Amino acid sequence: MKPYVREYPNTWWLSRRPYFLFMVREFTAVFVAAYCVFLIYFVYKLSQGPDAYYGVIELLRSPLSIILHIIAFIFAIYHSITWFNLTPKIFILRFGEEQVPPFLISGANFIAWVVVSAIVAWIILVV
Amino acid sequence: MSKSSEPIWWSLFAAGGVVAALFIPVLMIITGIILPFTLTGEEPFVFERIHGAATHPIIRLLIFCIIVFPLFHFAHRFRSILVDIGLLKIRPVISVVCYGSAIFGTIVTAIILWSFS
Amino acid sequence: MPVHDVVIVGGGGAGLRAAIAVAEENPDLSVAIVSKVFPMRSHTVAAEGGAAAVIKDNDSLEDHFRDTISGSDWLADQDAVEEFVREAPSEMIQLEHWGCPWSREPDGKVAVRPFGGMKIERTWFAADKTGFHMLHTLYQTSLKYDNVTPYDEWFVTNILVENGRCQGVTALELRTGKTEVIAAKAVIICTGGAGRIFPFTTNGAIKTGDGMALAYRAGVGLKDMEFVQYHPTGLPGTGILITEAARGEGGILVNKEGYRYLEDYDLGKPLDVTHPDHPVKKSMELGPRDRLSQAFIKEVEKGRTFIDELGHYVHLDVRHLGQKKIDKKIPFVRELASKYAGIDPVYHPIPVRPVVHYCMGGIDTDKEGATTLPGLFAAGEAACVSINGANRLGSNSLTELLVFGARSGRGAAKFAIEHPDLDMSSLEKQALDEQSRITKNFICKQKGSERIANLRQEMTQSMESGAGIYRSESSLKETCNKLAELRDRFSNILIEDRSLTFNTELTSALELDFMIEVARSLAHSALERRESRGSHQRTDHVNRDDQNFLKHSLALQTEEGPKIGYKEVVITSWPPEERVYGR
Amino acid sequence: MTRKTMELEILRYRPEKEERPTFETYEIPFKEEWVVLDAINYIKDNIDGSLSYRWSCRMGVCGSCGMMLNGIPKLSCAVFLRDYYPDKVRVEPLTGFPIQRDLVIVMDDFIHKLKEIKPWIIRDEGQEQSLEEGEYLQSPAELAAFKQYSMCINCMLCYAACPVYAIDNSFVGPAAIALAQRYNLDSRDHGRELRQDVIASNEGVWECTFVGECSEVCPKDVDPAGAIQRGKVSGTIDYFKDVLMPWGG
Repeated sequence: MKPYVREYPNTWWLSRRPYFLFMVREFTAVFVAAYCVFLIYFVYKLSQGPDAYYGVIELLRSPLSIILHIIAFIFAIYHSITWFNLTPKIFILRFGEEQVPPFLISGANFIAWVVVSAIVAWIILVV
Repeated sequence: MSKSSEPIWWSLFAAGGVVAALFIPVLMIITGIILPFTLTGEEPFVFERIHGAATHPIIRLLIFCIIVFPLFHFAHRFRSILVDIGLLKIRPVISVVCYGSAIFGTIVTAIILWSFS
Repeated sequence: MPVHDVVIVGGGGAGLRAAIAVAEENPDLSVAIVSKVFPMRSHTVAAEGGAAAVIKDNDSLEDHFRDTISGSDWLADQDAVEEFVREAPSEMIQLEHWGCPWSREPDGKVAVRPFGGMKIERTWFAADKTGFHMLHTLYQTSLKYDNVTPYDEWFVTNILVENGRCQGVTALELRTGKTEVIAAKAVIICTGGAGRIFPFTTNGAIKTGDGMALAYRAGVGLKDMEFVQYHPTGLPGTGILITEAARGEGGILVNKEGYRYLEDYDLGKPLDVTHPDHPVKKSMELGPRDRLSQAFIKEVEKGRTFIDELGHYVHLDVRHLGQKKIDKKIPFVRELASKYAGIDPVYHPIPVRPVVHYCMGGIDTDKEGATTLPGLFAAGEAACVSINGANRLGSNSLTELLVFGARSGRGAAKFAIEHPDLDMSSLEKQALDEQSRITKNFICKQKGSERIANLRQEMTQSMESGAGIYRSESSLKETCNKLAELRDRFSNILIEDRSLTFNTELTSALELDFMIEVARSLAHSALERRESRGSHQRTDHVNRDDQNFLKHSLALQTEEGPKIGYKEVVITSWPPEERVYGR
Repeated sequence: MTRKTMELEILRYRPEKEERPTFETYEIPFKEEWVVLDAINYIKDNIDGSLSYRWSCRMGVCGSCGMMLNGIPKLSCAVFLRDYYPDKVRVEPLTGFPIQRDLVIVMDDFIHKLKEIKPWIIRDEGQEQSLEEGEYLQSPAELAAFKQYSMCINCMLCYAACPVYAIDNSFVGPAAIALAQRYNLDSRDHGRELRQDVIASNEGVWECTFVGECSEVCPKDVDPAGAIQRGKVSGTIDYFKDVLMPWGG
């Protein structure tokens, strides 16, 4: 007798919270990419001289820009957190029989994140 | 089974994930909050300063990396999102479109940065 | 009709080891493993503590021999035990070479631990999932051989005999419901034990004595069936096994008064758990399983056990080992106790009681696994060689299935090569008969009013009450009568499922049929053995009687029920003595 | 005292009788100490003898009784009714596999994949030690390097939790890849390169999108998701070694 093959709904990612959170995680890439496209535009305008540059700066001051930034930022943060939390799955360090606890590895990532962010901010805003 | 080209795409994806995780949030804060609300004054964002910095080759290389790797990160993830929501049958097309746009973005970025003046 | 050189019934440790032995013996031979479950589901998977083999310098084959013989209460065949202990180390090393993740010493050598009834520690272990690792190693290794054909989820219903020799089996393919002949020049039965004939057992649902019943019906005797091992430490209610390794590592048994009651039963004097010599081998908690289980019943009679809605129990206390050692050496004990008894052994003692664990008896075979039916072999718990006698030593069974699995594989391979001809047309006819028997008696059975579950429950209750740890003439007679009654009522069972696809009501019925058969041979053998020896304790005959009963019982099937005969025990070097522990 | 009861809603499929599976609801007594499997056994023994499912050891080690309980893959012998009471429990066969009958899935694909990844020790030519030479030495640290991946009981819960496998059955899948890693990381094994044919193929580790649920549902903490990601890293290293040093490094 022929076995029954169930259909797997395209909405599977709505069926359970972990699946939904996975999809959100994957979707963060869209916001990150959109921001990168903006960066391309930014650099292009920068290369066009002061007038073009200040036009972008004006744009950045618009409420719409600020709102979009905030939304994108939330997703970007979600990306960073999930990314760092998953690294211990990939990098397993062992000393003899003992495995370095995962939280130390993700912890190191989070510290690196803070440091990099501070340096970037310092270079752009201060130096 | 055929030799897979996936390692190329996956390593670009992984590099993009790292770059995005480390650099993007702080940049978003700067362009999305600090700049519009002038929290650190107007001075850091005057044209001459930013433009001057961007002419430096190392800074330009850095900008290139910050833009390009996350594009591949996006391409990789978006490809699987489309498969996940039911487009498995046209996966080859999806791959071409996703990675193609990342490559296109890379070329555009390279041209802009190369000819930066 | 598929034809193989060797057909192995059962894909547990013994079956897989036999299959590999055949495959390696001669790559031109085709081997089939016919199993009612996927091989990695076989109950070898649940063995926890370890497997015994001499490997350390402080140990010797002689010690392993002597521990096994005294453990068996002198009922084991000494020639078989000699070969067993001699081949055990190389079989275990072979398994190591195949990748079994044995626990190790710091220098990289295999580690060993003490077990009950052992003078010297010699139990190899893979934490406390030894059976699991052995089974998966064997299964995965068996995949390497292209001449091994799996018949996964095929239920063997009959052994085919033509011309006075075994020529194959009929088997029901569960997914199609078709009964087919699998022709074979030799057949090896490796279907494990029959713990499920008892209500309270560590055994999985699949351990219904199928192979024993198949051989029995084909005219082969079942040997020493009255000897059933109760493991002293199962979880109340579920019967889930808490490995002897818990005691091997230093766990202690205490009654409700907090007293280490084993010292009252001639098992030695307890040492404090902090004493460097604790646990003392062959003493107290490391006494043999039969004596520990019997001591429990005596404690119940004295009213010194705990009792709750799941019945009587005592405490197995491992707290003094500390979390680190528990997690390293017996992590599965912690997992099982936490999940199924709701207590964490790091902080609380584990409630335990004796539970049916192992059939020492089984299909009568010689040292090569051959039965009295030419072409039919058996190994593992389904067989009785015998090396276990009246009480199996903990951690000998995993080794046994390797040693005798391999030997029966080689024996069957040899037999198959020497007997290449098969009566194909007669086999074809037998297949049709078997198909129509199953269709008529089960799948298309009309009427019938007895529920399978009810018959099964009555059987298991009767076995527990009449043929449990302590037995007597009257209790056994009652059980024998009950089983005869169940035999009759079985023909009136109710089958509702008419499907040919994965019909588990059908397989339950077939299993019950087998179980009743095995239970009857057991009860009758026990009735006839009017002495107490090892795990067989008669309240009406409390002493060992070497004069009359230093022999193997042998149950043969007849129209009127089991007929019990006897067979000499082979004694080579160590005549019977008193069995001494802790002194 | 009134007897407590609860309901199980079980997906039934009787291929000879019906085109598609349907749910049937059974009322069962609630017992504090019962696992879900006990309740299903109760149904088979007392209500409907035709209900089909696999089970054996009922102690979480044989791997037979995996089912979807309220949409999550679990070993039915390892989950207590009390975790759901008084709510109804929905019982279905494992997702991602064809249904043979009732709660019984077709496992052929997995068995095939298991063999494909060569889950046995492979040694280089001439490296095989004889039995007389004794065991291969392996330090506790070397054992610990692969031990976790050797704990898989082939219960298939990870496959049932994996959307990638459900969408595209060609994916080698979590348990098989973890098992390949188990042998790759064993100090006694030299077969990694042979296994890479399957593991590093398009149907191997690269299919995985790292949903991570395989590791969440694993009853033995095998962490197949981790095994797969590590496979991606080592596969990438292999690839670039190959490209940069085609003469072999």
